[in-house]
Amino acid sequence: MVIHDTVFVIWLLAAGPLWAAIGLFLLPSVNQGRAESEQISITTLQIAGVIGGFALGPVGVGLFYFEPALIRRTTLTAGVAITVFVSSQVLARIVDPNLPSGLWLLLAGPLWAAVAAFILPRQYRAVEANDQNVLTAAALGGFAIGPIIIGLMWKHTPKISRDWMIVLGSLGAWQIYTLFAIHNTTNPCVASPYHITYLTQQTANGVVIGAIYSLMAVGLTLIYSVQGIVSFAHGQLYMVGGYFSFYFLLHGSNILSDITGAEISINPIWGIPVAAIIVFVMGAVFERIFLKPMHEGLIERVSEYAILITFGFGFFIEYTTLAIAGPFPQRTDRFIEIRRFTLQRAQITDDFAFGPINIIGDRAFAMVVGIILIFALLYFLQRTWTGRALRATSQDRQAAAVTGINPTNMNTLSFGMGSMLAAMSGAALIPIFAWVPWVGAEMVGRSYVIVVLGGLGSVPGALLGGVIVGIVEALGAGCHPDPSRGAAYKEAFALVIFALVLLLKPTGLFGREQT
Amino acid sequence: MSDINLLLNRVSKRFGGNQAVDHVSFSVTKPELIGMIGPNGAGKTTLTNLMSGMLKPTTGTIYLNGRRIDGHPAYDVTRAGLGRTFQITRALGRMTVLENMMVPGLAHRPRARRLDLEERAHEILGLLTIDHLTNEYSRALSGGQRKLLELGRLLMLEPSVIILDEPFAGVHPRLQETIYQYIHRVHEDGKAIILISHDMDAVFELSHRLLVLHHGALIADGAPQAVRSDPAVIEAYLGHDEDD
Amino acid sequence: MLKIEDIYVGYYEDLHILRGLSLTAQTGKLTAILGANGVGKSTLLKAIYGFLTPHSGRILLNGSDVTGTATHQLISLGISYIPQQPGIFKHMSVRENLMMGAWTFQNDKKRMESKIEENYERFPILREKQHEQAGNLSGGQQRMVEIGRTLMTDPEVILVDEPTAGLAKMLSEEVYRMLVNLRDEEGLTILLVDQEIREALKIADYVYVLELGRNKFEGPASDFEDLEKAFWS
Amino acid sequence: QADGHCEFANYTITIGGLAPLSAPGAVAGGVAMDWAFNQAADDINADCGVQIDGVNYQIDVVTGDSEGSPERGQAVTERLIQEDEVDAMVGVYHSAVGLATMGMLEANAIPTVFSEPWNDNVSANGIREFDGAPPRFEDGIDHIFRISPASSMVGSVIVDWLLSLGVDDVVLIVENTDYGQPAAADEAARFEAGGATVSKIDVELGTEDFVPILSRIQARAEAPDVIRILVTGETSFNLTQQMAELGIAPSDDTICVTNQFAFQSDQYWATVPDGNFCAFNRVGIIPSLFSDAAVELNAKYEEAWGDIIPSFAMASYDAVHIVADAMERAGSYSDAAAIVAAIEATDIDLSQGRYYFEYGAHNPELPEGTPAFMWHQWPDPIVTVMQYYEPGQSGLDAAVIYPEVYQTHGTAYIAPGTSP
Amino acid sequence: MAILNRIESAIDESIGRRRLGYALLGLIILFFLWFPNDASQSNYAKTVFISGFFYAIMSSSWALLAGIAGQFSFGHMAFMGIGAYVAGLVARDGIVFASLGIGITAESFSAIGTIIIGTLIAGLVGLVIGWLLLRLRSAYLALFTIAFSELFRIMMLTEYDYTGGSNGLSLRPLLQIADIDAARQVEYYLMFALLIVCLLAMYWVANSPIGLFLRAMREDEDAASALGVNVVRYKILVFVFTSMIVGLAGAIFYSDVGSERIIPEQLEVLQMSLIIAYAVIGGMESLIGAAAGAFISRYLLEAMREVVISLPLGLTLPDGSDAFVWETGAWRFAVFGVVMVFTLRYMRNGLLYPIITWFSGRDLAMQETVAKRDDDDDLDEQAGASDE
Ligand SMILES: Nc1ncnc2c1ncn2[C@@H]1O[C@H](COP(=O)(O)OP(=O)(O)OP(=O)(O)O)[C@@H](O)[C@H]1O
Ligand SMILES: Nc1ncnc2c1ncn2[C@@H]1O[C@H](COP(=O)(O)OP(=O)(O)OP(=O)(O)O)[C@@H](O)[C@H]1O
Ligand SMILES: [Mg+2]
Ligand SMILES: [Mg+2]
Repeated sequence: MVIHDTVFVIWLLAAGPLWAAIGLFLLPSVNQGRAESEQISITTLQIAGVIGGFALGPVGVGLFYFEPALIRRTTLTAGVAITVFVSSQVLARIVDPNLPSGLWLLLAGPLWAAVAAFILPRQYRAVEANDQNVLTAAALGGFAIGPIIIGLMWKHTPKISRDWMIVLGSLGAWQIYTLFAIHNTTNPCVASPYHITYLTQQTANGVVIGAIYSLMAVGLTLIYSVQGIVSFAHGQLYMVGGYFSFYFLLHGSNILSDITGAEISINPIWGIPVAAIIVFVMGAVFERIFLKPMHEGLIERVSEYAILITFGFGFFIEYTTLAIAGPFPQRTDRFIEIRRFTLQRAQITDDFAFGPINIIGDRAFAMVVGIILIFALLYFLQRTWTGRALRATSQDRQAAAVTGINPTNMNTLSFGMGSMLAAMSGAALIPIFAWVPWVGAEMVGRSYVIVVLGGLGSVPGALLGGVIVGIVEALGAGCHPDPSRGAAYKEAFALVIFALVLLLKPTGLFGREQT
Repeated sequence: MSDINLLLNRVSKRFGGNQAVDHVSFSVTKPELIGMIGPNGAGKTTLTNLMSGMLKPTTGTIYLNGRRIDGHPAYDVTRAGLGRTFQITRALGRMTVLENMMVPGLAHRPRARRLDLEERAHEILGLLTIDHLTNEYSRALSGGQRKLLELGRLLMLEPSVIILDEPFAGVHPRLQETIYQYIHRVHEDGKAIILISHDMDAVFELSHRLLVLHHGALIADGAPQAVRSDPAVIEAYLGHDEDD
Repeated sequence: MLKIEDIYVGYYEDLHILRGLSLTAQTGKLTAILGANGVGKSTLLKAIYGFLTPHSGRILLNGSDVTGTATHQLISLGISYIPQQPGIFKHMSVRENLMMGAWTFQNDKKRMESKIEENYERFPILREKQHEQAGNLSGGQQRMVEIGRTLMTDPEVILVDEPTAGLAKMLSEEVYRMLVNLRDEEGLTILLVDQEIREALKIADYVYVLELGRNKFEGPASDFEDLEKAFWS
Repeated sequence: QADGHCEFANYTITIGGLAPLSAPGAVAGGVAMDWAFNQAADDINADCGVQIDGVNYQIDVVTGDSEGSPERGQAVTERLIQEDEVDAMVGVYHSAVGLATMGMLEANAIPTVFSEPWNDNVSANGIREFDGAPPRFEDGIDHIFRISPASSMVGSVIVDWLLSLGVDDVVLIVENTDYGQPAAADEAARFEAGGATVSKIDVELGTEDFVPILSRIQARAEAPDVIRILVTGETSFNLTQQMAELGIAPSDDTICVTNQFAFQSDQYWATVPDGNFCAFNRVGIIPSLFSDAAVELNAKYEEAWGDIIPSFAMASYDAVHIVADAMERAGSYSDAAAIVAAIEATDIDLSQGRYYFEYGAHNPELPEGTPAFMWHQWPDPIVTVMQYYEPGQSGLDAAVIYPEVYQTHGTAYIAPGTSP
Repeated sequence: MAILNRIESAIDESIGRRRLGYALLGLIILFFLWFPNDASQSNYAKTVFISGFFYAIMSSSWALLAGIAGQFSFGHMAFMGIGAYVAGLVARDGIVFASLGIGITAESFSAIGTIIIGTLIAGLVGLVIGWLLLRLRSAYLALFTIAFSELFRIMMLTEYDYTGGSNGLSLRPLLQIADIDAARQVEYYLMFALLIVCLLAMYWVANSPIGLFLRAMREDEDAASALGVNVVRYKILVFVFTSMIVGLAGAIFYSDVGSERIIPEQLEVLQMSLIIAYAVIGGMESLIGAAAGAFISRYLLEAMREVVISLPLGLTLPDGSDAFVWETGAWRFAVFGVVMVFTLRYMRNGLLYPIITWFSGRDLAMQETVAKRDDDDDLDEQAGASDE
């Protein structure tokens, strides 16, 4: 097995034993309070620290640190995912391909999902049990195990926890995957000797791009959490962030070259803060003029007003940019000179091979930037006074004002920061994608999916949502049974998830229940 | 008038960890005037919401005139004959007072002639002394006038059971007088009224029967005088001094 | 001393809830404001606290005009407000809630710690629950958090709106005892709006009764012995 | 304006241009075409305009914005015909617009030279919307000419080239548009006829991240021999770049063929950095054969836009000239029949080469086996395959590798890491 | 100012504002009826008007859905697309139930038949979507409908074997008139009639009890429900109704009336945003306002492609021309965005609102009540006075 040295070193730095050790000590010591309220023991925290640090490095440690509630769910999900994967592999090898799909439709599948979703909530109400989440669980369960779920939930009417959902959801995924493995034997996700590395590769693709998606979505969620509105100008702010970075680098290096006489190019990393500052100001000014009246009670139907006015703002930005920058694609230099990190292909047995796995260098860099920024934001929100004030304002404006916080400023700050995050992800991506004035459209659609999936208003939710959407898109395009259509429907996969989440659980993964 | 038969059977509502209404059972079978009291947050409004279909009970059943109505949407309950007002008034702001009256009017009797309904609306507004505001946008009304408008809208519905949630809060004494008259009049029409109020005087003066809620549970149900001296009620709500 | 002079306040341009109301809260005294639902008691406190801007009239704190001062600045002038609708930060821990009370002196860690400690002494239950999400606390405990948070800044004047609404008898007695303590031991000026007339009268020094946006009666608490007459008629 | 050396008649000949100038159309393409129309008019006017019966007429091109939408295209065409009273039409970028406007152009008898739509049906006589439907133009297409290639013509060159290299495992990455799909269908058929296996992958225009689907290609047991990109604009740049970054193509195993946008070397190198030597097809005359006219035109374009002139700008420029020339020969700017006859008889050297139309009213019988689109079709749009071999190279210096007659470096393919 | 007031009161006294308004409306309609007969107008002007009418239908029906019923849908274009695509598919393939082996061939449908089927299917999908949307409000509803319409667009684009992909799909021509001038004339009147019919239908709905219920629902869904309004039914109903209107308009417009083919790009979010912007600028709570907003905006966007400012008094520029030409093509949408934002901020009811209210006389009533309030700013007196 050949492993690029760079990969190994990077893994050591980015994850591996070092971070496992950090996780082991960091996690239990700092987050006792939160953990206590979530009823997580110190040992669990230590184990989570080690595993999270080893596998995901700072991402794992950070996530668990800020959101201890994730620990159990993550372990559960990982456990179930592995079981699901292995068992469907086994099943696929022993089951006759002609048999199951009809059988499955009889025993499980969408039909039973509908039946269960229809019957079970009624039963819960009839026996006076708490019917929260029952609809979702019933639909998932019906899909996964058909009538069995009805029997189970009918008789015991258990309280539906998130764990239930995870198990049932994974079971549903298992169904699909197994059917897939049985029927679609040429699909690289289930068939080739490399399919495990293929899946790893696609998951890695998803995680890398997903972390960048998150950065943008986090901005959206931040605005929502403080102001209760969804910004429809987010895509355009993302786009314009890229352009600010581009022009800064262009003119900046020209000026520098003129002064010094030597050919100087500025690393695009510097475009990120520049774009951030400019767009922060843009967002803040816009908020002051157009959104402030909303909070002063001068405007009826606030959320509709907000949709429309941010929408008009975006419209303006996009066409102004088009008029100024023109329709020709642009891109900046790379962040780093490494094209890609590669794990070479290695044949182990006839049936099993490893690799190749590729991660594009610039993307990995942008991902790291994105993750650092998100955690910086989380740190800002959780641990600094201004951050606390932002959170406080989002929870109760009046109470915040009573403690001496100026909620008007907090609104401006939140919109500015949200816009800034969009711009930063734009500036982080312009070295990676060809940039045109309409580049925000695709991205913003995805951000909506992410924030709704993660729960509007939740920053960790947006982080996780981004990664999930990234993975879903990657696996969707990578595993779609018709290879010719997989990529064309890439965006559609996320949209389907989106529609389902909105219908079944509008509060998303971490959303606060609406009151 | 129509037979009245409202029956609540072990009705509960939880909000997350908060048991807002806790296994409440009672029934109303005749055109009585019932007062409902209890400290802030006792669950009075929540119970109203449960009865009127705005919320779905976590457990329990509610029957109205022989039909099961718990979990039914509010418009269904309203059609079954239960009308309510809101503690925090909910006038339909960018519609005129007349339009506000016509909404329940037309919803209740879609086949009626519009002119007849308008005539009736005028009549009711006159009764409530706000007929001079007929063509005013209701968002321009004062708090008390909004209360009156809500009461007026109820009359367009001709319900058999009426729940008034704090009709006196924020209302000027003169208007209170109007509401008193309204209550008497509606009662005389043979409707049951559940009156929720913090205004003890009004409650004791008006009601024939008293329900007391505390922490979501019904801790007393009986004649006002009996309830007044109930130690549990004194402890929870009226305070010791009451009988000192 | 907090003095209100002839103020007119409303939620809409053309409709005044308070119409020419005046009152004075003497330093170190507990002044109670009573009145039926909706006469504008909370509106008065909101006006003092800058959520509403008076159309006319003045609000004087120790002789200087604070009319129209932004809410978030009042706290540094020494006025605090405990609103009728409980206002805690539900998704923050109890400790963080208390910390937010120290917003105006956020850099003085020592003072903050000692103030938090004071609050834990005052409400021992809060120490036990300091890491709990405040939203998971019972209503009464939430009220404690709120009061505690308000006291973090050592205010001179506190405006309290129905502090015991929804509290169990025992707790509400506790709250009243605490208000008395604050007045007697810490010399705070308290403006209390309350519906629990009896309790309020027991602890108040001076009482105003309002009627639809105006003064109806006023006088020392002792004048209000005859409750029925003063209030329920 | 009187430039001094020419006397102009009062009447100005108006030619309508149709190009997408706002979203959702391909604005970048439209802008270049608009420039070319006006440049052509300026150049003609500088040369004393159109001479008919010894009188000089100034020429003016009015560009209508099709927005890439057939509905808008139709409306704008109507405006050009009705309000601007154009004497002829040129342009059109999107095939859907071309298809939608044909009826109106025919009905109003406007001599038209399309310079960029590729759909086979655009100039095909007797086209049907779908099998069994009556032909859209029962009387045939009389007024519409095309100097851009039909997709089938482009496909054949690429396919012939690749087949000549012995390719037998082809991946087509195709945009979901009126350009991509027909072109892919055509190329696929040709590849299969040549014995190669083809897998086709659709992508939506505007997609940025292709890594998942590229990983899918990479996961195949055998790397494909060639990846052919039938995607336009910035989307193709993203795709090309990501392919290179993942090391899929161009590589020792896999040839990469991207589309003609790569010829725009400034844009190409800006968005596909670090030396990606994909081959690309080029429609229109190759740089080494640039006539003086082409060199001059390219210089003007570079001055205006800082990049090499794209073929559709060249074609749009030539289209105006073809019309002007036909008017001169017809001796009329308004007699549509005469102008059409004159266009059919075109024989003129312009920036892209010698223009003529083989089949038309003068030669109406298309021999058996000749596709219907050859009607009023310039048969000779030069389609070549080119390849860069140095990073940052200008499109003008890129090697022409196919067809053999045009080869500049004596090789049909420059393997990665080598230089010709 | 004084003169204006005098004129105003003269009008109030003589014919009354409302009647004047109707008279004006009549004149406008007459103008539109006469317009195609103006020989100096080209067919293109008619084409611009035809598409203006189409967008007026789109915007005004969106105003009914969002402005009056409060359902903020971004899926309006998709429903239009459903109408057009279904009509086109039926015209091409007929209706086939492969599994049952039965079917109706395409030939047995006339153009009108395909349009009716398209309209019905649009309504049917509206029914399903309306039902799904029952639980969602404001931002969530907007996001869901965006997702729906994007999914629809991507499907139309990707399943090119069935839908023609980005080449689009042509529908069966509704009018087969060979003579172009005559055809344009007929198309013009057809589209105008459709606009009038749709507006009348919507106006009728908005002023019927249903309209009252829809507005009640917009103001406060729970309160409306408590007053006996079947919010479920009316919410679905408004979706079905507006979907059918736009489905019909789409099917007709693309049956070679306004355009010869429907393409997926027409369903992009951008196009939807334009519809919304038109309605906002015209006034989203008024059907006429939104329709006029759409018509005028489209006209101006068209006119704004190039702004020519002639210099006065025969002045010439250095280059010899006598006018500034500002190529606004690229800027016009940016300007449009600015107009939209400022309209929302400073004239929330749309730029046409003041005119509409003036004619409706509503501002008179409002002035009156404000005056009344000022007179007796004392609640007691108000209550007391009306006691008698
Ligand atoms: N939608 C809701 N979500 C969560 N909690 C709620 C909700 N509605 C009410 N509650 C809680 O339920 C409890 C009962 O509230 P309710 O409004 O019924 O009291 P009430 O008796 O009407 O009080 P008041 O006299 O102040 O009107 C309170 O603790 C309140 O906070
Ligand atoms: N946010 C608001 N907008 C409009 N009107 C309001 C608002 N808040 C209160 N009001 C109105 O102002 C009047 C006075 O209300 P306020 O809350 O001051 O009464 P209160 O004396 O505190 O009553 P309570 O004892 O019930 O708390 C009432 O008529 C009420 O309807
Ligand atoms: Mg209540
Ligand atoms: Mg109050």
